[in-house]
Amino acid sequence: MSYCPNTEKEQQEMLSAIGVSSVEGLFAAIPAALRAKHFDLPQGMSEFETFDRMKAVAGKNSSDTLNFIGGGFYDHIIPAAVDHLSGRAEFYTAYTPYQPECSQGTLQALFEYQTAICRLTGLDVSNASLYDGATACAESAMMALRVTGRNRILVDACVSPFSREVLKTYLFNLDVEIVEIPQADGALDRAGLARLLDDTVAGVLVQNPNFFGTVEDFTSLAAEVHAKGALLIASVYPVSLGMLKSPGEMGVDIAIGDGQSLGNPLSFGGPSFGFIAAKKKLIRNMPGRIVGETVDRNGKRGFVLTLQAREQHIKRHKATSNICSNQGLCALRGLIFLSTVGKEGLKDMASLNRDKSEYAKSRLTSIPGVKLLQSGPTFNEFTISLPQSSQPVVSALLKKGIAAGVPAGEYYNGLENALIVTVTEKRSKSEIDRLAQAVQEVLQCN
Amino acid sequence: MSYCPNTEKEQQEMLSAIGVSSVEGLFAAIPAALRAKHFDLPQGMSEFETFDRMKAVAGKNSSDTLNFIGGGFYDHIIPAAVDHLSGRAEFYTAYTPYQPECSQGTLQALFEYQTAICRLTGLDVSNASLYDGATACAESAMMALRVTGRNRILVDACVSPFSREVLKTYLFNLDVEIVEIPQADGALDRAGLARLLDDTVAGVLVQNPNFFGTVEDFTSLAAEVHAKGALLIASVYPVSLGMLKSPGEMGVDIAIGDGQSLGNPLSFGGPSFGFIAAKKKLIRNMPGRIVGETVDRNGKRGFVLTLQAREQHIKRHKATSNICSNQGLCALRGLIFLSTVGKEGLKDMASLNRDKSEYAKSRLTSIPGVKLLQSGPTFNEFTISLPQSSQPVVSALLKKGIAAGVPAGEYYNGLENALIVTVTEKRSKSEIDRLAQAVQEVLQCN
Amino acid sequence: MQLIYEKSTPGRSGVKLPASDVPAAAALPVALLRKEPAGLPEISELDAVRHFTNLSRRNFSVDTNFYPLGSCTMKYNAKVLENSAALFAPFHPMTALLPGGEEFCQGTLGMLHELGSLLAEITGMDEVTTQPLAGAHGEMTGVLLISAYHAAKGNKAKKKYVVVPDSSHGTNPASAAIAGYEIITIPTASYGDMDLELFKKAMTDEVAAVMMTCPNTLGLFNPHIKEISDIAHSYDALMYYDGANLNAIMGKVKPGDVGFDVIHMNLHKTFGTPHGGGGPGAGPVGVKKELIPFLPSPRIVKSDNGKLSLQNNNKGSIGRTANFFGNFGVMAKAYAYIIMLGKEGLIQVSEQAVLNANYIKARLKDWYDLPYDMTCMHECVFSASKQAAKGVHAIDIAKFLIDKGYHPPTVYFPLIVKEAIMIEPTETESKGVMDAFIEVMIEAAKQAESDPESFAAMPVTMPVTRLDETKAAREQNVCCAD
Amino acid sequence: MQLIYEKSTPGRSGVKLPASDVPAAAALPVALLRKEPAGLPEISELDAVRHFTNLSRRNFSVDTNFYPLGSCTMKYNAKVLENSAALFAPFHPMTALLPGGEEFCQGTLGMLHELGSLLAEITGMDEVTTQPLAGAHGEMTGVLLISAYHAAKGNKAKKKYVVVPDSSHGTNPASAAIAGYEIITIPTASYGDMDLELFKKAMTDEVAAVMMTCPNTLGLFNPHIKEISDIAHSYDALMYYDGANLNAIMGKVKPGDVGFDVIHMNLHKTFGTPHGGGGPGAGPVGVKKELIPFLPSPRIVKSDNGKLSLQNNNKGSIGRTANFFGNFGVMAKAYAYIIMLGKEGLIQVSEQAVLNANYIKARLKDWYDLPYDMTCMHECVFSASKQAAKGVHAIDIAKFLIDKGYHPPTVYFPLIVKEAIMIEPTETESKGVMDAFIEVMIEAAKQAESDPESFAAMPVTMPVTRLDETKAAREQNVCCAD
Ligand SMILES: Cc1ncc(COP(=O)(O)O)c(C=O)c1O
Ligand SMILES: Cc1ncc(COP(=O)(O)O)c(C=O)c1O
Repeated sequence: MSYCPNTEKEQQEMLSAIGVSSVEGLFAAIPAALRAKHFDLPQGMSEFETFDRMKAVAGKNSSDTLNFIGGGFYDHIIPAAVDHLSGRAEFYTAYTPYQPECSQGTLQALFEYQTAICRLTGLDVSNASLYDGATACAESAMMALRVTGRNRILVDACVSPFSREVLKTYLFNLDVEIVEIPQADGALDRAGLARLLDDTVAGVLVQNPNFFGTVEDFTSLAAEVHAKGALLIASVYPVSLGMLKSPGEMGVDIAIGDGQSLGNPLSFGGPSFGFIAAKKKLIRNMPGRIVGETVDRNGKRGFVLTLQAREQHIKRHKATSNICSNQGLCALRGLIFLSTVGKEGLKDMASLNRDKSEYAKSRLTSIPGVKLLQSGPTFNEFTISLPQSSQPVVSALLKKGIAAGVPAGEYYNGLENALIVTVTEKRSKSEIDRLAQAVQEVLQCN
Repeated sequence: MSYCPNTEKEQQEMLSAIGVSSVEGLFAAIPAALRAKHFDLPQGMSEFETFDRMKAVAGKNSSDTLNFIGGGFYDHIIPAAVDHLSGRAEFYTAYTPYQPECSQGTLQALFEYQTAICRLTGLDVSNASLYDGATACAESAMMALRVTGRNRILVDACVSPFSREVLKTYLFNLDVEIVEIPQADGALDRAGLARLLDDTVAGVLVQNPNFFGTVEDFTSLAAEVHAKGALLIASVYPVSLGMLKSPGEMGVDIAIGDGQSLGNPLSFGGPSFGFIAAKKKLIRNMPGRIVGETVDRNGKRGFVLTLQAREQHIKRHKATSNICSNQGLCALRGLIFLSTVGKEGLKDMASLNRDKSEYAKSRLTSIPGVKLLQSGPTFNEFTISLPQSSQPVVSALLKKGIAAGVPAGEYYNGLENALIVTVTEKRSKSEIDRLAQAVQEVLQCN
Repeated sequence: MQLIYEKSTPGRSGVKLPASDVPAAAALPVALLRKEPAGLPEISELDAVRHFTNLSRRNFSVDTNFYPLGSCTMKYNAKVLENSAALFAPFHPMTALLPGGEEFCQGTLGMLHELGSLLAEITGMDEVTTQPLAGAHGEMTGVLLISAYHAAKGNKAKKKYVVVPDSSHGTNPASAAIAGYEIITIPTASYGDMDLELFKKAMTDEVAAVMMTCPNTLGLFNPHIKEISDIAHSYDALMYYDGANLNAIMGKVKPGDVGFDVIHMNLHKTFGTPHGGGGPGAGPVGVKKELIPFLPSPRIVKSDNGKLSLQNNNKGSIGRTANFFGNFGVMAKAYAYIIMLGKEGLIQVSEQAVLNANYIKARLKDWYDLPYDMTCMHECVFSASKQAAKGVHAIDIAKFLIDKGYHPPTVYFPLIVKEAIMIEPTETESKGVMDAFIEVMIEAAKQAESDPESFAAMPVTMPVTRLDETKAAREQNVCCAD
Repeated sequence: MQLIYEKSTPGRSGVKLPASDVPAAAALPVALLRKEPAGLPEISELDAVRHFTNLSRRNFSVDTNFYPLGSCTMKYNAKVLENSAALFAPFHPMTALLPGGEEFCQGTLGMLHELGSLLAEITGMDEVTTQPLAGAHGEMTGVLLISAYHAAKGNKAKKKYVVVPDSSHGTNPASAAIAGYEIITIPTASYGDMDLELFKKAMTDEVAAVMMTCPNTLGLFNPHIKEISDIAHSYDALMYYDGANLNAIMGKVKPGDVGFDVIHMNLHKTFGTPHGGGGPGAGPVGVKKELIPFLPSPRIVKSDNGKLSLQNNNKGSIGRTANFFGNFGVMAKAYAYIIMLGKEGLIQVSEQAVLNANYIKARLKDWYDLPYDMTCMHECVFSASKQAAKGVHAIDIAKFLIDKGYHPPTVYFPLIVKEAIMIEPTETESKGVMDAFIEVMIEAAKQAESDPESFAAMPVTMPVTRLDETKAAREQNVCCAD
């Protein structure tokens, strides 16, 4: 099935209007020598067979694993309305709203999305989405470089290792030095950072809650960073902002993060969306599309893509970013999620996450030999230290159908026994009990 | 969760506008003695818990049974577009289109549906749907009674036993005699019918293909029926009309049937829709809603509910039927199914059904002791005679995960060994082979 | 917009079918074949998608507009209900009817059985059949049950009449007629309920049943309801409850407690399932003990060990009323709705539905005539008689509302109120939405005073203006010529 | 329409959360808590549903309108693709990264691996990474790969430039800049392709890569493409192929066969996945053998026994370019698309896309200026210069089209064509749809002659008229005040 509708007769009519005798004639510009010599693809099939095949593919993944893993993607509830509304064809089969009059739906939704991100983060301006949380780290660092004209970035090692890797990839060829501050018991080593912070630093990148789940207050850090003329960038987990001090309240300059937890399914890692919000004065250095409010000829409110002079289609290599397609539909899902869960709802959801996580923490740390890694408080993710290497424990538990957590040793030398456990509102008490029981059993057997 | 949005404060404001002090005050008209003494329902829950519960309910049905059963409901493909389009909120959250200007979507779709039914059946007029195929039998019989002013209905026993039961239920209190013509080798006993056909008969009800799967030509029957001043009513299986002679071509007066096979899921028996089409002159006796074409004040084409004087909301007990809510959304699914599968597609689909069924027929009848019941041709359903009672065979096969067919003995005395087997386009050759293999094995064991 | 048939091009095709993996069968005899393929659309999948997507955009609906259509309970249809029903798509109903087949359908049979129990508790009935496919279908089923009851007592010949108030919905008498009864209609008294004295006079031993809805279609709860049912019962007439207005009274009063013997419920009204542009709905019927033997077959029964099975051989049963087990998908939604809202949630539904209706009534009664001015339940019925005096009729106000983006209330029903405007906001609408609607209703009333002529041209914002219904009825153009 | 925040009422709430089944935790220190809950909407679920449903109705889209937006390949997005992607919703990507976790993800890892192989065959490449999240992300990844290649040869310092034609998409130079290169831009010659002589002059040992798309953004296939790549290779510059226009050439010619070393594909263009109002897309990158060592990690590898695993420790890898494995859901759709259409289907896609574009070109060239009048591939670029002379600019014609129900073509791109109107019908549109569009385009041309002033007011059929972009940029009102 090619979904090509024209009949043989219509094709003939079109060819004669064009004045060529065959479709092949339209490809005459391609020299014969360059033509494809083989095109070894399978035979096509009907949509019904296709869907059966896709079910078979999905069926090869195990689908009943009990999840206590996070690491940037979180298994949260998604209100049914999110699928139904983002599934409106007018949203998902439209392109970027370059023609504003016939795209007010997308434009207003993105303006509302930007507002939600500003309000969540406590900052002034937001763009209309980036690719994901990791690339948002890179974009925010590039923003700091542009704004300050400096070329060093300090990064807390407690920032997600994936984000740090992506940051390095992006900045590899730019004349920039990335300095990592080793973690200290699952938290930022403030003294270590203070030693490195000077007026060559463009930006300092931290994460809250960090990869170990530790929650910190970066208010004083912001003052220190600003004192050196640098920007403070915080990567945040949006669901936690139902409870935690916002980047804006801490004095952070740029907040970024991954929006998957806001109404986007795990979907083996994507699509989700990255968000970025900043203080107003940084707006001209923001990457990506921004929607702005304006009026039409009758003075009626309307929305347009604005400040496009920052973007690649105008500025080409001088643009603030190369991003063109973003993750608009996922951002819309985020907005719908935040709208249906609502103001009090997000607060309650954050509490529920923390309550469940604290319960799991108390259950797990009462297993002999299991200790908490961090001394600071946590949100819905925390790190325990096992009496042995966590890797074989995790793989033994996986075979029992439990993804018990992320072994920190895969990403941090010296933390081979550490296990990062995530507990969202979707996990019931009895599932947490099952986890604790299973961890205890596996530890006893080993 | 009650989905009741008003806040405490708003409720107070509303109460004071009304002039009562509490919501309870609004129920003062209900005498205290009559108040509910208990209301023992479970505690409510969130939508997430609700959905989990529903999954658990569905999980208690076995979902991997290989289906060779029909009996009125058929396991056909449903193009993905059917769900997406009938899932447009403007279709499914609207009411009956009583206000035509803001309901042209539903009205035009129903007009197109009526057209599709007329074209499929070869008749002139269709309504906008009935409840299901069985109740459509009853409605068509009542129509024949009204039109002829007579009070006998002859029914071929090869008509679905469910339809015949519903017919009896509907007509039980109406001064009507229903006479069944016993089946003859899975087909209409024409001589038997001829003996009963006289000018007291209002209508003759037949089915094509019938419950045994036999395909017949009722053209000469129509002439005989008309000669006695009676109406011929045929219940038809719409997918078969991709291939089979239409009721209109046979001279049938009223065609009815169940539309489930047109894009509606099996869904444990419903919702589907009943359709009814008739010759033009019968239109004022049609039951249910009918959409008609007209023009607006500017001469622009538009659609309205028409001939409403037939209906209960105007005619009350003199109406042609009591039906009010029908199965509009299922009819819309039927239209979308027919539009996406299309003219040639339905023809091809019918061929595919017959090809698969003939293959199964040849496989099954080559098992020693297994014979074909009917001598006439069949479409996608046929009846075999086993060397033993079919009931234990069916239940043994069910345990092996195969619903091998419907034991005719449950509905027809003397056919205890007969098994009605259905094969749609969804069954693959290897699945059919598996059926034949399994039948052979079970027969050998018994 | 063009008809889908007008978009056809010969030879164009949509969805592709799977290729055949079996030999082609020998052709059928020509006499059995159709001459020409049916004239179905010949369009691409994209054509179909665009056509139906654009058609949908020509509807008002609950998801796009406030839709206070009286008697229809156009409440919000929660999206999780749609997802829930979809879980059951693959289950073939015949499986349950195969020998040994119930074993494979314990989930679906169990859900139907539990839904029946929940509905019985809500309505005060002893058993519920889920087979009827809509409200009217439930009515017919219910009256047939009543008839079977009388027949079993040897009273079939004697019991000839069904009594209905004149405010009743048209389906009530229509359903009773199919069930073989003649109709006695009782007028409504000035106090908004069936005239009690006339009712008493009409009652005789020949009355088989009294069909009522309570609150009635004026939105009023009849305080004499127990007296009425006692009177009916004294003549061995059974009380039938039209459950279309159940949304008003959940947890407050149960039809079974006030003397009703049979009830149908409109799951598509009270229990949050969508109306689908006219259907499908579901109309389960609840009965008191005495009527259980007559329930449609098959009945779903639960044994002591919790196993569900089908009982086909009910001796006294009125028989089957529909193909299988009713509109299962609709019932799955209603079941999910009930367990989601739960006890407190359902009580709140009725309370808020009544509060909302009374609020609109209070705010509009200075502007529109209120023929029965008492506390209403879930809906209130105004009359546009004041406006009609100026030449602006209920239908004109309806068209005014359309231009303002509101689906009109029900107009001209109940038939007993001239120029009726029947408003049912439902509990899922917020005060803000209602306030905006009230403002527009007031604007309509003012404009009816100041500029009554302006209404004739309305609506102007829709794809069509007012349509010529006479032409439609005369020409009977109900199918597009091939 | 009101903003969703303007519909808020303090205390109103939407979706209910599950009740807690664990003890409440001790509160966090105040210093860690936010002072006020974030100012999110306080609305009911119905409010949200109505708001977003009505918002959606303010968009044009492929499912509602012909959308011939050049360079964007707005083809029909088959509904089965949506259903297919939904199957993968529950799978956590971290599972695959746990010790022993790959075993539990053989379906998803296998699909990504197979998709890579299919894309490699389509483009003539040796291996594909599915990590990049959109076209531009693929470009950056691709140029970083090229840079790693040069670095591995010890040429990092020497290789300073990336060459792009002036017709290239803005992302090309922008991506190359992130990858650390300076840009050399080559003008387009009168024959519609990059000026060959100027290109030759620009080439030196310092050029790291030449980035091209072929057909280019004028819709023209460059017949000298092999010569260009030979020249580039002679300077050890690698050839980068911007796959945005791949829809024109599937099965006809493979970028890998004509000398390209690296390619990104826009799955959201060529492979039928929806654009989502701006995203998400997916931008897998294919490379020739020499570049495999530098591919992003983790790489998905298939062992001889068919087991899939992740390879994290690629020595030369440029590293991770995104969080996990790319936009998996988008790739699931593209994979389903490819296996559904198959070999013949994909060839037909390109043939029909090219046929459709040439048909529109032929029919409109008497009405609009065609700066490069040769056989085009999947899109054609007109200029509204004739009309502009009358004061009717490309943007005015765009607004005319909006009023007629058509999404306008791309205007003012490529930048090298004045008053550009870039039309890409795609293969999923039928002749009937295009004929109607052509008529409207002709009507616009005529009206530009007869009544040029009339365009200024357009569009008039939309919720808003033309918007004040200057005000938006000046006021920077990008967030609704709390
Ligand atoms: C009061 C009343 N009774 C009965 C009915 C009939 O219900 P249904 O449409 O489900 O057959 C209705 C429906 O409008 C009604 O409002
Ligand atoms: C020619 C060309 N190259 C590259 C891109 C960038 O692709 P994306 O938007 O997926 O980043 C586009 C998208 O519009 C394009 O048209």
